[in-house]
Amino acid sequence: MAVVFERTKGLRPVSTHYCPGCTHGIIHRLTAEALEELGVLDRAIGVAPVGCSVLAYNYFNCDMQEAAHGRAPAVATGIKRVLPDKFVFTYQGDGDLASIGTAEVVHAAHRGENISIVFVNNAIYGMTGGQMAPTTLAGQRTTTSPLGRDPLHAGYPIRIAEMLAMIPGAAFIERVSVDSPANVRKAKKAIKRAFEIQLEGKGFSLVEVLSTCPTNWGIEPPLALKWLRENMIPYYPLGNFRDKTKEEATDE
Amino acid sequence: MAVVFERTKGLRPVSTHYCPGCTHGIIHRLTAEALEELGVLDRAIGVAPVGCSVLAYNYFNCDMQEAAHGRAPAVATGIKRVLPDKFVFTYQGDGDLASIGTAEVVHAAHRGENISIVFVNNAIYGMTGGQMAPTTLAGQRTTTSPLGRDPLHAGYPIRIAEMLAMIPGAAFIERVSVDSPANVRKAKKAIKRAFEIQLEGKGFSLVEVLSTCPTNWGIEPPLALKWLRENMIPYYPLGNFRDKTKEEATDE
Amino acid sequence: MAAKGKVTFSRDLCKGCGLCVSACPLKILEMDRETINEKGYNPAYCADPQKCIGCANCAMMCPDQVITVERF
Amino acid sequence: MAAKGKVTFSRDLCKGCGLCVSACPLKILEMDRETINEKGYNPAYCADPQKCIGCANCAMMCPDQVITVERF
Amino acid sequence: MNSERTILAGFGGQGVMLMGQLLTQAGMFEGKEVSFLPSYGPEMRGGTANCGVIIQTEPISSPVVEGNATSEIIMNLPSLLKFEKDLIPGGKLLINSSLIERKASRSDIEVYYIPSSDIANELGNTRVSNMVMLGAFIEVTGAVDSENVFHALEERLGEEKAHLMEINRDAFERGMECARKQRTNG
Amino acid sequence: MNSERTILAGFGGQGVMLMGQLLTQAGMFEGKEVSFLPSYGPEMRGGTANCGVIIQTEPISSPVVEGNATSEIIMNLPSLLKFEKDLIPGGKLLINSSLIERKASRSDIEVYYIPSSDIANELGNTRVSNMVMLGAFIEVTGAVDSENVFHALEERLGEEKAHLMEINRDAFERGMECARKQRTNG
Amino acid sequence: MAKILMKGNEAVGEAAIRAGCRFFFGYPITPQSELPEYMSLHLPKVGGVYLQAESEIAAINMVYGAAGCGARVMTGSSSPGIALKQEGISYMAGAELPCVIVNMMRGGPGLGSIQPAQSDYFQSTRGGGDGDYRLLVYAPASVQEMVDYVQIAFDKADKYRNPVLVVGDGVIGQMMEPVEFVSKPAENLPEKDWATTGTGGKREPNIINSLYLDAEKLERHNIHLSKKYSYMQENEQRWEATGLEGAELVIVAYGTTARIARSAMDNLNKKGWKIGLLRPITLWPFPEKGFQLLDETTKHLLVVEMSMGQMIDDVRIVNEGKRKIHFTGRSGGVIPSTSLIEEKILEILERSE
Amino acid sequence: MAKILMKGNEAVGEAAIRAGCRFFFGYPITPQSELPEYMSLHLPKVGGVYLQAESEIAAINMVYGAAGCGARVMTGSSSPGIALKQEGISYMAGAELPCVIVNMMRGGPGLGSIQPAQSDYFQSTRGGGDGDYRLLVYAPASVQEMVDYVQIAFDKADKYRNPVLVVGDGVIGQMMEPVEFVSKPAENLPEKDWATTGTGGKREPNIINSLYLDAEKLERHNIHLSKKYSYMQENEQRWEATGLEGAELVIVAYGTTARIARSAMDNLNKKGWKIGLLRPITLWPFPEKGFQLLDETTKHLLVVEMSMGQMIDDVRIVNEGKRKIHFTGRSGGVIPSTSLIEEKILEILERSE
Ligand SMILES: Cc1ncc(C[n+]2csc(CCOP(=O)(O)OP(=O)(O)O)c2C)c(N)n1
Ligand SMILES: Cc1ncc(C[n+]2csc(CCOP(=O)(O)OP(=O)(O)O)c2C)c(N)n1
Ligand code: SF4
Ligand code: SF4
Ligand code: SF4
Ligand code: SF4
Ligand code: SF4
Ligand code: SF4
Ligand SMILES: [Mg+2]
Ligand SMILES: [Mg+2]
Repeated sequence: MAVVFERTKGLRPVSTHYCPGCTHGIIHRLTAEALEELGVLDRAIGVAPVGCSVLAYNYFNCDMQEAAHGRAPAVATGIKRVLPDKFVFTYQGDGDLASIGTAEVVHAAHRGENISIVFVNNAIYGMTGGQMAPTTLAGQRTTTSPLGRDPLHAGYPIRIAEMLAMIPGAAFIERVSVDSPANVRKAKKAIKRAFEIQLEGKGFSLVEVLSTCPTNWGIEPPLALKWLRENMIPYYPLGNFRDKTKEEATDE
Repeated sequence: MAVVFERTKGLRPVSTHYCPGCTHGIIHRLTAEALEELGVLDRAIGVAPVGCSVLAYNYFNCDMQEAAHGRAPAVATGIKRVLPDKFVFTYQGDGDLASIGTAEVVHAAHRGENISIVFVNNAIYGMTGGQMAPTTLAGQRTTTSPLGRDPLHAGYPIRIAEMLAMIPGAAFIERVSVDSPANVRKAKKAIKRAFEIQLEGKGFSLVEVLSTCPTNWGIEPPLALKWLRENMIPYYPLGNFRDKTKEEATDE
Repeated sequence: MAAKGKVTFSRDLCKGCGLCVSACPLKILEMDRETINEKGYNPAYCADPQKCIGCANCAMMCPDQVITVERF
Repeated sequence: MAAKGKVTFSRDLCKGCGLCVSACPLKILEMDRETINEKGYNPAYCADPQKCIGCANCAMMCPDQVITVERF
Repeated sequence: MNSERTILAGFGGQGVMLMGQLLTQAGMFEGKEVSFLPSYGPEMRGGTANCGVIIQTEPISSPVVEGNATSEIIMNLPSLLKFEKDLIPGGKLLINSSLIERKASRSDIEVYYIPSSDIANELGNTRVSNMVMLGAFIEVTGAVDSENVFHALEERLGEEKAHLMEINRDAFERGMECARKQRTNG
Repeated sequence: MNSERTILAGFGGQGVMLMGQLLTQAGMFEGKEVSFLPSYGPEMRGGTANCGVIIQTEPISSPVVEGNATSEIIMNLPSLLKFEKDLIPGGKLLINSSLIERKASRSDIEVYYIPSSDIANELGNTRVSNMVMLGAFIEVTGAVDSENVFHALEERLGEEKAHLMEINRDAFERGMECARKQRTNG
Repeated sequence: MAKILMKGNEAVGEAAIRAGCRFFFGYPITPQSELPEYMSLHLPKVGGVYLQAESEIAAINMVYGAAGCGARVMTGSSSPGIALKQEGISYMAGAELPCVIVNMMRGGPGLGSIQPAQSDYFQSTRGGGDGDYRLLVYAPASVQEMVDYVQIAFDKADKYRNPVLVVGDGVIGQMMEPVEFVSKPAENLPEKDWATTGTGGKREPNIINSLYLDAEKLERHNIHLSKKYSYMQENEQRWEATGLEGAELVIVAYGTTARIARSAMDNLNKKGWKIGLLRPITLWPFPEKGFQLLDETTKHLLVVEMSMGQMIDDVRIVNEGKRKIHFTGRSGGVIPSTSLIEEKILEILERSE
Repeated sequence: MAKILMKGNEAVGEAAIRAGCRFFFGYPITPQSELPEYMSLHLPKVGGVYLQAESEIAAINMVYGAAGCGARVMTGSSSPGIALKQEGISYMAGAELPCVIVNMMRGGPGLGSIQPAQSDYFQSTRGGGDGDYRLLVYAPASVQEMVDYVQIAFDKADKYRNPVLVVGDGVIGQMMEPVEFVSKPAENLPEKDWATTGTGGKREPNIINSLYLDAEKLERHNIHLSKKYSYMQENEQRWEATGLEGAELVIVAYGTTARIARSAMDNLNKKGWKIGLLRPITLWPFPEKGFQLLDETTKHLLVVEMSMGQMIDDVRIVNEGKRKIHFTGRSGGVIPSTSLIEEKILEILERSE
């Protein structure tokens, strides 16, 4: 009899504060497993954002810094420039990364900063009680788009992966989802690949993970996965948007 | 005998503070001509940046606001939301727009804000004495890249037009140059088209104009044009990157 | 038919979200409506352990690392 | 040959940058090294007005709106 | 000075905030000075919710009910453990005994055990268990007039949900009744 | 207290800042208290550049030379108009007469007209006109020893540009000579 | 008008709308998010615009643009969010643009906590923007006062062409109290002929700006601003004084803390002590005049804050060494209890007996 | 070591490098750009890193990350740029991260001018970040002092685990003076065992953080910080006093202004007046102890600033009504002249005669 699945050592043995069924938990696990499997836990320094995952510093089993809202990529830059041999990653929500922190993530990519980012897009501001995010879908109701997001007023949701892929410094950009076991497995692969890119010294890597917020969407967890599948994936197509290592391979 | 070229009424009858041969002057003229020709001078509200063109409020012959460094798109948003029937534009440098103001321009585009932006890319921070900009070319010497920009350290220069074109809310994005009379004429056309997009209520429009900084490049004005042509244009290809009106036309 | 897999739940960690339940291809997981765990939730459990194929889909979807999966 | 165009310089606005000079397809513009204008620069001028074709290339490149161009 | 200072506490979803607001609003209808202060801390994610309500004739200075509560409505065990100490001697403690097996530990207070979830269940809607508690509360404190609570509820439900008035009223009265009995017995 | 407070002003590109720095550095070599304060305002874009240098035996309090200059080196007309008033009575004014036709308007000061651009031209390099002025300045003020100026310049030029020493020395000496003559004449 | 039971944050929104505010640019943050939420629902109903900015920085700069067009405009946030607005606020003060900014303070420094606090007193009264500028700062102590001062704030902002800050804390933002919206006749306000609304071909261009490359000009501008601030100091001080006569000790506290202090005072006075309360309503200008009313009998001032003590500075300034100054408070989001204050007072008075 | 003639901004850079600073994150702004420029050329030579951030906000957050790893790290800017750093500074104070921040002040408010000023006194001493926190603030008055205090600043930052601010102005940033780099033996500094450098599998994870969701915990943290600040107040006050004995009037001025005031003082004292000068070197903690040395003869304090008067507040606080306080200064980038100060002094003294 073989254990085919058990709790990763990449997470501390504590229970998280996340709401029941919130896929932040899954994404934490994938991130932690990647750290563990790549053997970098003891030289990893993670950066937690401001958002529901603000307490990530209590969960990942490695050194952690808690950054100001949106500034995780800048903080990670500071860390990486001081300790280029350590493994540095940020874990950020869509309010954090795609709204207030836009300049910081764009310029970390622009500098080809050799860090990795796990970007959790749940189309809402979870922590503050469900306000509209730049990634909130057209028509989606939130506490600051009470009648549903009106693209004529607030624009069409921003596609971060596509945008960052246009920046010369970005080495690896992929969008994944955690709505099904199969997609979770793919997500894990992408995160691990992104981390390897850093270990290979190739530069900036980011994985956008489509995620749920059952609480603020007001949808039961299993249905929230369905909602993600049916509403988010069509607008936010899954796939790789940039992989410099492959481009280089083709170049040869 | 017909006057084929005279000073536009879009500019106040004053001499600018720009260095001799600085193409900011040309771009001012094109912008002002477009305002005049479209007949919007009396209902235009412009936003000046922080950069060499900070004093643009003294030059354009219309109401003007001077914004904090990088925040012109946010200021323009405030204006446009209050006065949707007025014509609102910003005039920004590459330090202003592509560095500190990244989040503001990305989100103005994201919201499909119905404003127009003239983005002057001279690959350097002119006003503060020639420091590196995110758009500074690889190998280019500046006062903060004294040995030439090293992409391994500071990344490859960012291509703003290409990046913004990926944002769903952006309606019109084009890159032009003012290194020759022919290109100046094309630049004028693009700026005018961008302004028309706003007048048609189509949303966010931006024209990136490749420009010189003879003073901080340390190159005589005519040679600066040549330098632009030979070094900037290959990296920053000219052309239209997005025109929603055409996409819509094709959609039909 | 002998079980090919085995799932174990750290029941007190369970938040009763039901994601494992809907992920199990054999529909053998259920919420235990009788029990309230330390955290105040009805925890999930395996209602028909014999059928488990050890595919780990349940564990893959559990946000709280409640489930350990073994395969024979 | 009669001139087809005419260029007029607001000389005191000129900053002596020379962009017009290099833009003129007929190479008829020059810097006036003899004169220093109000701003302290050698202004540009047309050394051979008869040849001007009124193409306005010079004006197109002048950053300081120094030049007015007429065509016959 | 006539002052009712109440702590209401329970799980999120038990209607604790609504209870507090109805009470406050009813007090306002009666021309009294009122305040309602909800907790909004991070513990809310953990699922607990509580608020403090003050109803009195004099202007309210501090809106914080802490250590000087005259009454409490307690809907779950963690809240009992947390807030029992905040009652003044002689204060009134109403416990949802359907969910809380434990008894009050103090002897210097008046305690009422209201099986509100069970009563609500009997009425066919577990969600009205808060109204059962509120009825009981009004019965023992007389903080405000029942009719004003109903009035507040009516406003709150609006026309769309007006049909829910009846079951809420029933729940409220069952709560009153239950408390009345304990009072007579006790 | 022996104190030389000098304003140096002209167009950008005339080497005004370099003059000021050489002077300051020479003063430092002599163990004196020195300070060099450049203007960096927006007028620099307009092409003017100026700085204030203090060389004295006592510690320097205010590094600002304004209204109390003991000497001035003026390289263009706008600077003459702007700074003439800042000289103390008896102060020394050195004017680059190649570029400035106008005469000084004050009679309570010592004025020297040095055709420095012309002299530099004669020497074959218009760029050394600042050294001509500096030579004249040292001649009339004796603010520092010439050798220390050369020493400062040497450091500044480094090995790469060491070949430029000679022409600079020549320019300096021509400046001294020119001033010496005016002194004798005047 | 009948009273309505409203949450502080929402009442602020309603008051703003009634004061003619039609534009709100904000970014969510606890404990003030109900303000943008309220605005997002209600502004469109009156033809106004709620826009969620990408950040607090963008929000304050949108406010700048809107105010420059002459609109009544507002933004709100909580402590770290207000920190991000400092540059923009300084620009607005420099360009003399009116607006109302709300800060529902929470515990700091840094990310701190989301619980109520008053530790942005320095930030409110001395700012973190650059240069010589001042904000008019109101610190209401109840939901009703919030409503009243938000309305006043808009008028004062327009009157002085200056940003006005209204500070509350988590308690005031989250609590519900009955409020009445009394529409006061607006002050006689100057026309906004400086606004950029398009020349219409009828006037010279208007320019909104805070840059003065010529130092002498900037100095003249600073002197102009400074005169305005002096005028405000003379005319806009507000405070509430209770029981000053014969008081042995006077509590100095504002906002929520003043209410708790009031309870403590009442309790002690009932026991025969002589305690007074001086509640600054304007934090800037600090109500120096209120302190001139202090009785000779008053030997002690007790400053109470939900912070480690910041207002003490201003009390020391106006006190000029006359009375003994004491401090008590709680910080980090903990609300001081009446008993804390009572004990502190007794300690002071009993020790000095 | 021989003296070198250096520009203030560059001397700051060199001093930092000699103090072991190996990381600089900055963003250009006049009049301090020569600092990042110097760093961009010289840091790589000693194995350090200069990185131009996309903004002042990014810069201070990079500093946060680097400081969290235990590095000696610096950033610099000028007035509006420092305004943008306020949130980050508050985070660093909250997370107890050492760093050195340089502000070469220019005229404000808003974009203001690029000329020298001292109108960020409030910003420096009271900050614009949220919460109860303090910075140690040095205000050197010469290029040499800049060098000395930048070195001290790094030590103090490490000692207290707190950001240290060094303020100059356009004059100090741009002027050249001879400097000497004397390497002082570093203070006995605590090990940075809290830094996030990777656990190496040898210890529990380290966490750099300013969030305390539990208000009581945040309060304990605030009390801890507050004790540190009190200790600093007790031990870190620095000032320079000249001619206090028998002085009728004492000038209070710092930085460049103090030097000009010194000239004015010398001029008047030569004429037989009795003027003293008290120059705060630490703006926070404000040198209260220096004021205790004032002579009984001193009836007047004259505060001189390149601002409309901000330090007055602190002088009023320490003065406690004992002496008459006066003010003069210039603002917006204008440098006060010695004659302005002399005239003001004569006006005060002659009027009071
Ligand atoms: C400067 C600042 N602005 C705003 C906030 C309030 N805030 C906390 S989390 C958050 C957004 C969180 O949304 P997201 O990043 O999408 O993360 P999620 O909670 O959805 O995982 C906001 C706006 C803050 N703490 N600091
Ligand atoms: C907040 C802030 N940071 C920095 C500056 C200094 N600054 C003024 S202009 C400028 C950059 C200008 O470069 P760019 O936008 O490319 O315009 P250019 O001068 O090249 O036209 C900077 C960094 C400032 N004024 N405010
Ligand atoms: S609020 Fe949403 S994102 Fe946050 S923990 Fe709950 S479900 Fe997850
Ligand atoms: S510094 Fe450069 S960009 Fe600025 S005016 Fe001069 S040439 Fe133009
Ligand atoms: S391992 Fe597979 S079969 Fe077994 S319980 Fe889990 S999901 Fe079902
Ligand atoms: S997925 Fe995990 S937390 Fe959710 S019900 Fe199943 S075991 Fe419990
Ligand atoms: S109009 Fe054409 S031909 Fe005439 S001067 Fe100008 S560029 Fe030359
Ligand atoms: S382009 Fe214009 S400014 Fe330049 S030399 Fe010609 S006329 Fe003069
Ligand atoms: Mg989110
Ligand atoms: Mg530029």
